[in-house]
Amino acid sequence: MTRALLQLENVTIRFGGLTAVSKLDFHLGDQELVGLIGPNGAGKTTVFNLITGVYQPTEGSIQFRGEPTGCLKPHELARRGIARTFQNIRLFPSLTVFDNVRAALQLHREHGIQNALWRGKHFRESEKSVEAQVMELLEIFSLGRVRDEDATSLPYGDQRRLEIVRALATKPKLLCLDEPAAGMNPTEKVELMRLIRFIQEKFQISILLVEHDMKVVMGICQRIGVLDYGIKIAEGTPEEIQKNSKVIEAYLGTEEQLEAEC
Amino acid sequence: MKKLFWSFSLLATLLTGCGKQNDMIKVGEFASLTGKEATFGQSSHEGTSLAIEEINTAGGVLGKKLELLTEDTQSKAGEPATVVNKLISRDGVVAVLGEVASSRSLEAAPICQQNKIPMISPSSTNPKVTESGDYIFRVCFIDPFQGTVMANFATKTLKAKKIAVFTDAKSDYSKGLAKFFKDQFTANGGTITAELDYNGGDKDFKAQLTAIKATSPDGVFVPGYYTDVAIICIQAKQLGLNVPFFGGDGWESEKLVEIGKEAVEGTYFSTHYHSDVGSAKSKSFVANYKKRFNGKTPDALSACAYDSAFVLADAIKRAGSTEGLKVRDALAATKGLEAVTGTITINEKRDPVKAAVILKVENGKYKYLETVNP
Amino acid sequence: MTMHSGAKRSLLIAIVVAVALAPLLEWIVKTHSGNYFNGYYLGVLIDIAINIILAVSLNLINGHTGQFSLGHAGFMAVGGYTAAKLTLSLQAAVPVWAQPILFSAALLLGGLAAAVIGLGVGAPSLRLRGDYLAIVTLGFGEIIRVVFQTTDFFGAATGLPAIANWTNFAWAWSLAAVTVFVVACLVNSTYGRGFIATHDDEVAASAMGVNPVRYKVTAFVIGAFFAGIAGGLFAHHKRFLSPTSFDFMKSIDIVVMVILGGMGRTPGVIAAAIILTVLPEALRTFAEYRMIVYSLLIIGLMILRPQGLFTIGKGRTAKV
Amino acid sequence: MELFFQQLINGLALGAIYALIALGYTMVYGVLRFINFAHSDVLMLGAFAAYFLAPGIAKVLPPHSFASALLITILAAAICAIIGILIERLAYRPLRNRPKLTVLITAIGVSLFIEFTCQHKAVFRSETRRFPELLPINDYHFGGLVVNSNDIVVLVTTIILLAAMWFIVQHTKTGTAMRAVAFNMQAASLMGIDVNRIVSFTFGLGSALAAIAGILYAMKAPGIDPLMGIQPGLRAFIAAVLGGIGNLPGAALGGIVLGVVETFAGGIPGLSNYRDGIAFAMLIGILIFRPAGLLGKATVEKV
Repeated sequence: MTRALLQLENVTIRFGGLTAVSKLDFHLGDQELVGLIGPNGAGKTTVFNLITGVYQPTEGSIQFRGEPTGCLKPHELARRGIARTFQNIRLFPSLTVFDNVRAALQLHREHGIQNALWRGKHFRESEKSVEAQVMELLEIFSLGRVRDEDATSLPYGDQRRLEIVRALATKPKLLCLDEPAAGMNPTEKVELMRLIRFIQEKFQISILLVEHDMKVVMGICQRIGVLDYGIKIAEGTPEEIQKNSKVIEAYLGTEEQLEAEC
Repeated sequence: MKKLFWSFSLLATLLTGCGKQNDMIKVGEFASLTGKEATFGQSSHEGTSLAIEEINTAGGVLGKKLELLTEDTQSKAGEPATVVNKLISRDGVVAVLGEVASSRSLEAAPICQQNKIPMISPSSTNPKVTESGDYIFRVCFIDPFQGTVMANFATKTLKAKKIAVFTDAKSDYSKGLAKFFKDQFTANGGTITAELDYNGGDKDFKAQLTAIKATSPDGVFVPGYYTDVAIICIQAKQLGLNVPFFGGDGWESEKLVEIGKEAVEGTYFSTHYHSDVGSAKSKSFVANYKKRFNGKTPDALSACAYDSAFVLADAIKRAGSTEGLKVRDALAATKGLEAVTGTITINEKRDPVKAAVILKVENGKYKYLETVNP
Repeated sequence: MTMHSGAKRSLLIAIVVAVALAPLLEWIVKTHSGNYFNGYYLGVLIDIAINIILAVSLNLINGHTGQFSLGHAGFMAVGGYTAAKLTLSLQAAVPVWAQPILFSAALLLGGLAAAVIGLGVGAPSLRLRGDYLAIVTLGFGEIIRVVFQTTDFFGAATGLPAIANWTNFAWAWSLAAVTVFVVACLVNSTYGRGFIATHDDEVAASAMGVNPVRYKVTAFVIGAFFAGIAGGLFAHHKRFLSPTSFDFMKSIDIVVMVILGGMGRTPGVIAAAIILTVLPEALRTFAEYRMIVYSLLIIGLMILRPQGLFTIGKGRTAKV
Repeated sequence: MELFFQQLINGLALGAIYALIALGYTMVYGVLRFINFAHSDVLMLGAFAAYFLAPGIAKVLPPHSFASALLITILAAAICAIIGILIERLAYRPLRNRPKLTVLITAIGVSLFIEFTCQHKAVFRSETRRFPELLPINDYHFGGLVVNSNDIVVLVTTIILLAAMWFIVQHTKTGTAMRAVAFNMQAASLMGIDVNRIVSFTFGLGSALAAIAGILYAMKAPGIDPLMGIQPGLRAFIAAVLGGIGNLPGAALGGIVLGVVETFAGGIPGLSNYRDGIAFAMLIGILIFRPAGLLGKATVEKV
């Protein structure tokens, strides 16, 4: 196996007596689009929070671009190229669409307080380039016309997209999407799948998709991992997963989604 | 900057319209009428108002009546500077009376000095107050005098060798008095067994009193205000600390015996006067005060405040003018003036030279013990 | 975006106006005193400027960055005492022409001392949130006050008298303009969006590469710095410092200004600072009812206009 | 050694009062998640209510008797409960769903309003008044140690009330509803709980506790004035946070710890003048190591 972009080895996390994720091995290559699925409470979001540094694993190690993430904080990981969205959208409510994206761009600005105060030529140029970059991103996702709206006043679908734009503004190597299809209707979901594929091609990045909706995951992911009760029960291509008896078992009992949708 | 002009015009519209002249002599007073020390400020204010009323009934000064303009300092630092500035520059007072707390008098003093408006503090005992400038006077005795008086009293009358000192850390008055007491008492050959602090307004003093008791002193000197002292004496008795407690003029108020009851029996304090031995002036003051304020007995603060207004009126009469410099000179020349709190002669430091009396609490009354001349 | 150079220009204009207006106002006070403008009004104008500095700097901590500090008066005390102690000990040794230099050095040193304390107070903010942070900052403020109250070097309970009256209209308003400029410019930059991102959602901000720790501490340090400057101005305006100037109620007064002005809305906060300075003065005639009216006003405003009195512009996102 | 035990007794007696006041803070916080700054003023009102009731009750029941003290306390507690409910109804309820900060500032406004109104000459005036002796006061000597009857009354009352509160919250229907409201107000109201009634009840209960604490405090130091609540109120608030705000045993523990530490510090020359700062220094120290207080549970924000 070549050195992966993201490598989880034997990762376990416990909250008090509860083992949320147990001995998880998982990896992600360059420019790969990988899905992580599982029934409710399977530990998907916990894995996400482990990768993005919100939680530290109790045991095991996580490596990103060959470096252990150790006890790096989320913002340090963001600086190294991991960006994410949230299951329950977390935009900055008191900022406009434009400023939401701008806030995410600050990590690649080297001018700090002095420049913001001195407001010299360098500052103006840099702010101009920030504005250009923000607008470019917003235009790509056709959010340019609402740049001065309050972020949380946008329709739901636009908020989802904006959150992705904000994550992309940090110029990530790895984009983690936490249930982006949640609350979307079938048309919107199709639109979303197109968008995710587009992002991966356009920005040449890896995407880790945690999703509940089988159709979305099966439709776009190159590889899928399945979690149940914090344990990886299967991993493989969409076709392999569909046939896996353990997966079917895990999902039956809870819902008929697998058969109904595929 | 727009804000500035806006505020400017707002201020102008809100606060102007008080430049009209009349045939009253305006006297400014600043006192803590609200806030933590409201009770002291109000006593003081009552004394001042009574004096002004009496002076006006007697025909006023220079053929004019006095108009008392009172401003509230809310017991807060930062306020005296503002209100005294207002009294002087907006209301155009000829003199300023105030305040009880030395720290607030110290804040107002430089403003009066700068504007050449005489200021008389009724009861700020910190020596620094009148050092602020030659326009700043007072009518009460100062901490070094009172501290010395009580130290000598402890040595001679109480025959005490070991004294514990219990001070209000928040009050400069208390700290100042404690310092001069300690200096004199140790000079007299006595020992200070313990020095503990409380914060004015505290209600639990048992921690400190227990520590004091452990040093078995012959007496405890508490240079604080009656509101705290009464509770201190109650809790001391509960702890079985049965040695004499004594303090300064901050004790004098009918509230001391009202709250402290039997616990303050047998305590001593120094103050400005006692109506039994005082002049006719003191006796009539007590009578008039009771009449004016529903039978309330005046405390030391009321008496000093009364005198501050009285001394001012006397100076304006002698100066024959309300001009700052002339009033100042007249004040500085005050000599042998019969006032409520004794015969007042202003010395070169602009402090009064007058006697202190020592009282003992007996059967819920203040009994005169002795007079100490400076 | 395009008005950045404008910000610097407005600052310069503000300072020039303040400096030019000062002698004019003082001249009016000297020659026309008592008529339409007098020393008292001039004093209140300076009070306003000092309160603007306090409110705008607290707004950076409480409004923009979403921390909850109840100890601003403590920073003010540190700045005030440091500056006053410096000028008191050196003013005799300095010739008249050098006084402004000594004064600016004292103010700066006061600000820096407060900033250092701000760093110390900001540190717990990394671990504590909301009410807990509020009570800890309140505690720091009170501890600072108690330390000054018991330290003889700083005059203990008596306070520091006879401070030079060097704070005039020009100093106060220029520094108020500088404070507004610094806070506004800081927040209205790509860098500064991080303060608001931290305020809105710390977790999301962190995931976007914003270091909340750094922003919070920066807000505390800068906020404390300006509170320290305000303390220095206050000391040389009132000419007297006592520990009671900086009690818990002073901090509350500043917090009320910020909330009344609308958290994170600089223009609103400035307006609130002006109103809350002028209003108590206007109410002086009703001395005994003054604080009752003031407290009813706070309750009424919170119920009727909780977003703040003023919604001029869009506050947090307003451009300079 | 004698000094040590005497200070321990002093500290426990003081701490018990802090604990009692802290219980009220913590109950309101537990349910509504905001600090009721006016709590300390309700305490003062409780003491004044008893002050004005005492002469009247003396006509009915013999003064200094347990029955009269109990009656006065119950009546004062009832008056304060009504005042507490009114405060909540008029000032806090309109702000129920607003940011906590807004409510906090309102609470400060209410506190200032009560303080300054009561200081007004038409109300209580600012002077200190003598609080009547509700119970006979005795000192009990054990060797060199002195225990005051008031201190015993305070300790016993605090223990009884703590147990009563614990029982109400844990074992009654209303208590269950209180916990439900505390956990999730919206969900509770969907479950058919009358949230307004529960909040009123909590405020009433908290204010009654404050009134009782006020009376006990006034018995200990029989000088009452309109600002008497500020200092014990602030200390009790610290005690509540110290123990983990929202946690009943935590408030009691916090109060006792604070009272004892403060008393020991107060008895040391040179340290006694820092007494105001010590409570805070201890609070900061503990919060830095245990951000949720001594008995509070740390909550992890869900991402």
